[in-house]
Amino acid sequence: MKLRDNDFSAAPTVLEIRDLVVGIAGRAGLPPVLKGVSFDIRRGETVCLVGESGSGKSVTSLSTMGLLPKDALAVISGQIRLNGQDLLALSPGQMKQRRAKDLAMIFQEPMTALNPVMKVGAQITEVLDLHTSLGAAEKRARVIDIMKQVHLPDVERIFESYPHQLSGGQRQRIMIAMALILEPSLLIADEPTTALDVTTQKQILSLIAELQARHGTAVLFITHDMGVVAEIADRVCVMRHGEILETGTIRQVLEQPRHDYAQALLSAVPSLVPRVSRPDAVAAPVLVAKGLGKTYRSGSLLGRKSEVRASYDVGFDLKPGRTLGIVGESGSGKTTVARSIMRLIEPTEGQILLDGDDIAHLSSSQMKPRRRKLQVVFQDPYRSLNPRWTIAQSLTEGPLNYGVPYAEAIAEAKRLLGVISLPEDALRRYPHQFSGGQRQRIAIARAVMLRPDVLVADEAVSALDVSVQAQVLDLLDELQRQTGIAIVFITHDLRVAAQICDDVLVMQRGAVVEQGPAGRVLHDPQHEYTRALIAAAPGRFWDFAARKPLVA
Amino acid sequence: MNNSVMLSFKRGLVASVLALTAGGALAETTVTAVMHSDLRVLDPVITTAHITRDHAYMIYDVLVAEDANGEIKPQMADFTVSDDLLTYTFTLRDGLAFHDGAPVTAEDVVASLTRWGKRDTGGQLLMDVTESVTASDEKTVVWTLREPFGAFLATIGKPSAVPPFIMPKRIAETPVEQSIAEHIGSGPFRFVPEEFQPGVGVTYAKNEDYVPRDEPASGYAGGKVVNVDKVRWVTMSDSMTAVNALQSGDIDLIESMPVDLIPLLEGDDTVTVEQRSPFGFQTMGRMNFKYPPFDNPQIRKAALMAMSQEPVLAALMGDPAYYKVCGAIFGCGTRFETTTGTDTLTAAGDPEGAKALLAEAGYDGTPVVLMQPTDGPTLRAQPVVAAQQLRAAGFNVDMQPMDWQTLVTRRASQAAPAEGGWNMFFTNWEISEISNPVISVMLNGRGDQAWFGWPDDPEVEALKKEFIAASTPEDQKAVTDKIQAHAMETVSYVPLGEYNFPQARRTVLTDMQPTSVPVFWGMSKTEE
Amino acid sequence: MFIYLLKRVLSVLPVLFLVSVFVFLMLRLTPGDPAAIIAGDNATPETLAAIRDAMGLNEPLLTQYASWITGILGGDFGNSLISGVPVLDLVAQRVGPSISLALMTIIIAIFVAIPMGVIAAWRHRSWIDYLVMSFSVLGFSVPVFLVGYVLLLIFSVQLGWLPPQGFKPIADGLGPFLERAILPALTLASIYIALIARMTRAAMLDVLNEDYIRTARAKGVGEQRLLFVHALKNAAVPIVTIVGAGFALLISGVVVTETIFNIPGIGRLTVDAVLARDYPVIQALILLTATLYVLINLAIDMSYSLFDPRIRY
Amino acid sequence: MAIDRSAADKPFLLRLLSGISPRSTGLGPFIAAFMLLAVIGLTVFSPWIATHDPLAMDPLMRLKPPSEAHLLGTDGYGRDLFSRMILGGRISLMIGVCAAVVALGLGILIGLLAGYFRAADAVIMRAMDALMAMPSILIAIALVALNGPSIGSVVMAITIPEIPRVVRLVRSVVLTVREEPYVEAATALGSSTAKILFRHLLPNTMAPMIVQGTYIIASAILTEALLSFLGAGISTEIPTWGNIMAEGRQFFRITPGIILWPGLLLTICVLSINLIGDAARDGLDPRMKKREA
Repeated sequence: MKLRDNDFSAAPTVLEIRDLVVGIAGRAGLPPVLKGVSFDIRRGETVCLVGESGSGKSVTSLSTMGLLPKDALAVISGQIRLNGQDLLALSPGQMKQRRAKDLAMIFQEPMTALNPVMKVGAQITEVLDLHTSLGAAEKRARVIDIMKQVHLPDVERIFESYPHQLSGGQRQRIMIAMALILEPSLLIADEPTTALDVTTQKQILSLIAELQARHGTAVLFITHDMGVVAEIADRVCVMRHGEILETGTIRQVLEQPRHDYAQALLSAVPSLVPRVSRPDAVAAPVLVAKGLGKTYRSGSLLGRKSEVRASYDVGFDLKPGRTLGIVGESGSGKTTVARSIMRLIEPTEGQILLDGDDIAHLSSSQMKPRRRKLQVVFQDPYRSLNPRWTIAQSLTEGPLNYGVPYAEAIAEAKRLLGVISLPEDALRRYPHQFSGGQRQRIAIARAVMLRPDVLVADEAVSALDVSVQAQVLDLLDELQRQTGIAIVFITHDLRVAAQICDDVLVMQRGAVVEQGPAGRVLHDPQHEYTRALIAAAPGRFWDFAARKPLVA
Repeated sequence: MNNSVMLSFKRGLVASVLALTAGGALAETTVTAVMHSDLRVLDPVITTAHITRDHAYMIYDVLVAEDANGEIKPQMADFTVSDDLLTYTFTLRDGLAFHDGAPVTAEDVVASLTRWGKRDTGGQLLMDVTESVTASDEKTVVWTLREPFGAFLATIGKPSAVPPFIMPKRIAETPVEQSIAEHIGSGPFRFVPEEFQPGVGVTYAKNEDYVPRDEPASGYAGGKVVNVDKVRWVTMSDSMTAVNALQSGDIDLIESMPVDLIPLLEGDDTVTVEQRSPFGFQTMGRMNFKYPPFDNPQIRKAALMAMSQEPVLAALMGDPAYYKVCGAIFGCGTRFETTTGTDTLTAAGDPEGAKALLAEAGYDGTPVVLMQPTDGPTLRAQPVVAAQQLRAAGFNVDMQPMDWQTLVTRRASQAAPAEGGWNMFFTNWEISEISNPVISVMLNGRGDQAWFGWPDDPEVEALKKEFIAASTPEDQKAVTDKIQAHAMETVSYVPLGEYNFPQARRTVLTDMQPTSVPVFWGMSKTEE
Repeated sequence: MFIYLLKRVLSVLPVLFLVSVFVFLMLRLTPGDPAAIIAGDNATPETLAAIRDAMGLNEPLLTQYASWITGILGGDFGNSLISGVPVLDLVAQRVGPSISLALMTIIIAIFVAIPMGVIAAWRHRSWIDYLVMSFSVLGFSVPVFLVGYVLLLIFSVQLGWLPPQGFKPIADGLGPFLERAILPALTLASIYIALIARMTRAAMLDVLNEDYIRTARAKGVGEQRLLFVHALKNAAVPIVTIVGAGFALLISGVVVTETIFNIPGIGRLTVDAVLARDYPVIQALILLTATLYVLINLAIDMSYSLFDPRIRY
Repeated sequence: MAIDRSAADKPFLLRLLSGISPRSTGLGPFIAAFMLLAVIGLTVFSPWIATHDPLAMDPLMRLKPPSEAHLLGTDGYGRDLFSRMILGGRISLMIGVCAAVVALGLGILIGLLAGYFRAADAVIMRAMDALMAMPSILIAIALVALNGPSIGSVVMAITIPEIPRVVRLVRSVVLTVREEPYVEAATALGSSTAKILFRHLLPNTMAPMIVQGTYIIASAILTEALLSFLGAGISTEIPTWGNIMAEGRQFFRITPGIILWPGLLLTICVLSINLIGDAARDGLDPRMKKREA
């Protein structure tokens, strides 16, 4: 695979956005959300809008569709021309006629973007109802046809299905079918694969490319993921704070980014190449799992018993100063393993040896003295700190529980604030006064306040923008070097795993399919699933930080 | 659900549908009335409730009855008295039959009288001196006394609370503690069981087989001629609703018209507001003789002095046209009327005198537990006003609100006021229920066997014997004067004056009997 | 599905058992003596005791409860202590008016409230939204009886358009029925409309923020179809739920409305029974309304799958 | 993509202040607060504002129309309606606040237990279901009949049916919040159950409880009126809006003021409490859009 390299200069311009300014509705005094955005898309071309959260990329797409939330945002000035006609000049009724016919959109969450109470066939057919005067049989034929085009299996059955009966990938295919059935000249795809697992993501991306090639659709693709950009973009617009900072062909942007921000963004993308492996520690393992499993059982006297094996037969050793990555897609059981180790749930089988003692079935009072050795950092920085507590309260909660005098605890808290690069006066503030990355650093500080032996990081950087992600990973690395803490790092992101883990354990449907040193597993995967996972990682052929193709 | 219950459930459902559909459609005359209260208890012997008595007047007949002049006249039976006043012989007239078709026999009469004699206060007194009541043949009842009973006819012919109604023997043999289960009489109306809905209404149909006496109706006596096909009593919990319904023609009669609402009917010439009978009700307060402070006669006297009738009556009725300041314990306008000892009551009261008397009696501030019913419209106001008057005289009043049913229960408690007992409550009597010392239950002085309040008053018992023995009206009046003086001195109770609810009727309803018990014979309803 | 249904029905039983215990205990601890009510004003203490004995009120509580519950399981709710009429007959006489009133209320409420709520949500923060919300909050804030009296005063007394009281069954014809049922139903509906409109609006606001609404707009779906086809069905579950939860509200409204408009229904029967300490009647009524409430809510739970294919049993 | 959730994350007092601004809620809540303050002022200071002793009766002056001597006329006992109405408001408001405090206190305690301890949950919730299933107005009348129509028993009668709603609400908050990562983190940090219950979970119930509290006050005032209307209210010696109106019932067509004036004041009061509750709810907790019946 390599970067796209097509010349569209001869193709007609489909979308032409000029000096688009969008402001907060009714609040003229505030700075606009989009500050004069301009770009073009030509027939058959894919333009990626890339940027971190809050950069204005979704506002751009919604403005184009005429779907800005009415009472919140409004176009202040500029032009959006589709095939030469200014969409902003159209009446709502005329705009309604255009949608689906001339321009269509697919969204991030295939789970929520389809009406849950309508059959999917009917939802696609509705587009034809609204914009054509075909007969019922004809309509059905067209719908079946487009459903086949998006490679849905068993089309007749899916036609009669409700969205919840389909997988995430199938739903996104339905969305695409719905968007493309009338062959619009422009398709807007707003983070269409972000909520999907990598393997599904790869299929959807190639589907979009395939259909685009077949119909010559112009695609406006919105994403935060540089890997995806590398896969599909013809041209890239890098956005930040409502402005396009840099625009150019994919090769220009990836190889010679001009703007500082674009350079920083690219440098922050973790490489898929595993870092140089560290020498194995000689110490005894601090945490050992043997045959660990968790089965959820439900059902009562009358009901059918149902069993879900969330995880089974998981085993590993973790030595001080080492990082173990547990990698898998959603539903693979990796979080169940993390929660079992933490004893937030009780495993149904196997052992967890902490310093040699089995903690798998200890009561909560027996667990208490051992808890200080095991700490956790969660995924969502917005929910992992009690919003009603000051940072000082959150940081000292653990030490105070173990009888550390307050003065000592607060002194340690101050020291750690230094380590996570926050000012001392942060102690008196509340979580909402910090950004997501800062909060995640505070959560890490809270976890290490107790000087634990093991830190479990459950998708700890997944919710963060890529630049922030790098900072947090650096922090973990630094702490590990200072304190020799052992880390269990749960992630779905192979790039992150490659950068932080010494050992990797790949899970699929509750079971470990492959485990071993990170370098070996990522470089030379043995199991078919691991190989598929790596193959699906977007942009795997490109080394973003080095700005050159990866030589495998 | 088992079958029989299901069946009865279905029957009920059908009946209710029938009941609700009947009424408007058929071309028969139906008088619809809102009575003073809802009919729930159907046994006229087990209860003294006026509405049950009114119900009994519809479906039962009586042996003898009072006419418009207060004389006792034959009704079901003619009677003779022996010269020694010890033997009364009743002969049933012809044509009497129960609603189930059976003729009325002397046996039925004896059983009915016996059951009544076990419950009614006057009946109990009478039975105390009765040798025997027997049926000598199909139509003749002989009642033999051990000693003369001056008020014999007045007692068995009394119009209220409770006259001896005649029912079939098999029903009258129900133990007096149990309610009767069948409602069959020989009166001018039939009870329609399918249309009896407690809380909603009750229907009476004309008894086509009733043979009225020949003489014209007078009081409760005379020919009970029925000119309407049906009488339906409906319940309306809210007097304003009743007034609205009267004006819209949904109902024909409001038995007790709230005086405050009379202005609403002014100018409406389809409706007449009038007093049906010259006699109304006496409202009164009763103290508990067993417990301080009212075990002390001086303090009872002080309470009497503290009170004044007019504010009570005004709060109760509003319009002076419908109440009367009256100190007579036997009622104003009755034979035994006298107002001895009630000067302060009928004037503005004497709070200063009451204070002085309280000081003299050494009142120590013991709280007076005053029970206040919150639901009965004719009973709500008295305690509220009385409490204010007692407080003004220096009493420490603890007014405790409760619904009437709780009050009725609690007043039967002989416990101390602090332990669920009481010191004072208020109630109302129809004048005919207090118009002589034999029937007035407040004048029972038999201690714990007496009426609530339990005065131990041998003197009043002696005076009552004297009254029973008195043979001439003049002698009787002399005794009742003494009783009034005695009752006010010991404060047997505090008469708070008389009131008389008017009735409101649509003018299509004519020829109603001017009796204090509302009776439905004689009246006609003109077609509209 | 069948097993699930069975399970749900069985799960209702402990609740009903607890209801029966609560009701029984609450009433038996009440001071107030039905015997005194039957005996009337000048009953002697002996008479009272005799009557009480005859009615079984002197038995131990557990015995009384056991005999009551055994009776109920056999379908016998006992007789009214006051009038002697079997409780089921009393109830049967009275359910008709209450049920027709309640149904009419619900129908009025649904037809008025749902469009109100939908439009308010659609025109969120516009004058029409504020109007609907003001009405809805007002509906919660005015005592029901005040609404009843004001309607009565205007339409019956002042204008004389409608009769002021009473009830006629539908069997008498739709005209007579409506003539008497419309004011009480409107009175009752005032609070119900407020409740449903409020819930409809809230549910619709939630739904209108959903991605699939944006999808539908992106397809070019018109507003009317968007609201009533795409959004309303998705908002149905909370709306239907509130209709069921509102049943409790309806009961208290029925009690008051029946009093004002003199409708011979269950509500008045209950108040009368409570004030008269007619134990078997009160017990039966509370138990029956509680059962009805539980069953209605069960039915509503089961109906979710009609509105939302994701819910399957 | 990270979403800005700061609004839902601030401590609730801050949210209360930032959530209820004229800009975000319109003027409604401010007018409501002003009206409520006026009603509270009128009732709290009623002993100084009243023109007459609210209990002093003059049966000869009953049912008089408004005049200089009697601002709003007199009631069926000749008592001054205005004075009774404002004093009655004081009692009604007090009943409302008491009912809310008791219902919240008990409800929060039971709800915390039910939400946190799975063993207690089933039993408690079945009992609450049973209470919910019983028509509240009937329980209330029966309870007032049980204990006599004192203020205490009316408060109890109003409170008991409210408790299950509070319990359910608290329980649902607890069930949600106990899954929050910061609560799990607290477990990991070795915090005791009591600490988690009272320091982490309890504060989360405060925002919905303040909102629920306002609704309980409002509904308690209405229920008190309803109980009086049905003949199971507080004695006339202690005026409340409810019993003033109940006494005015039979005079409605003669002197409608006896019902309308207290009714109006009650409606204004309940309306403003509800509006403030709604505004607080929108400001505090955007998730809590549903109002349980």
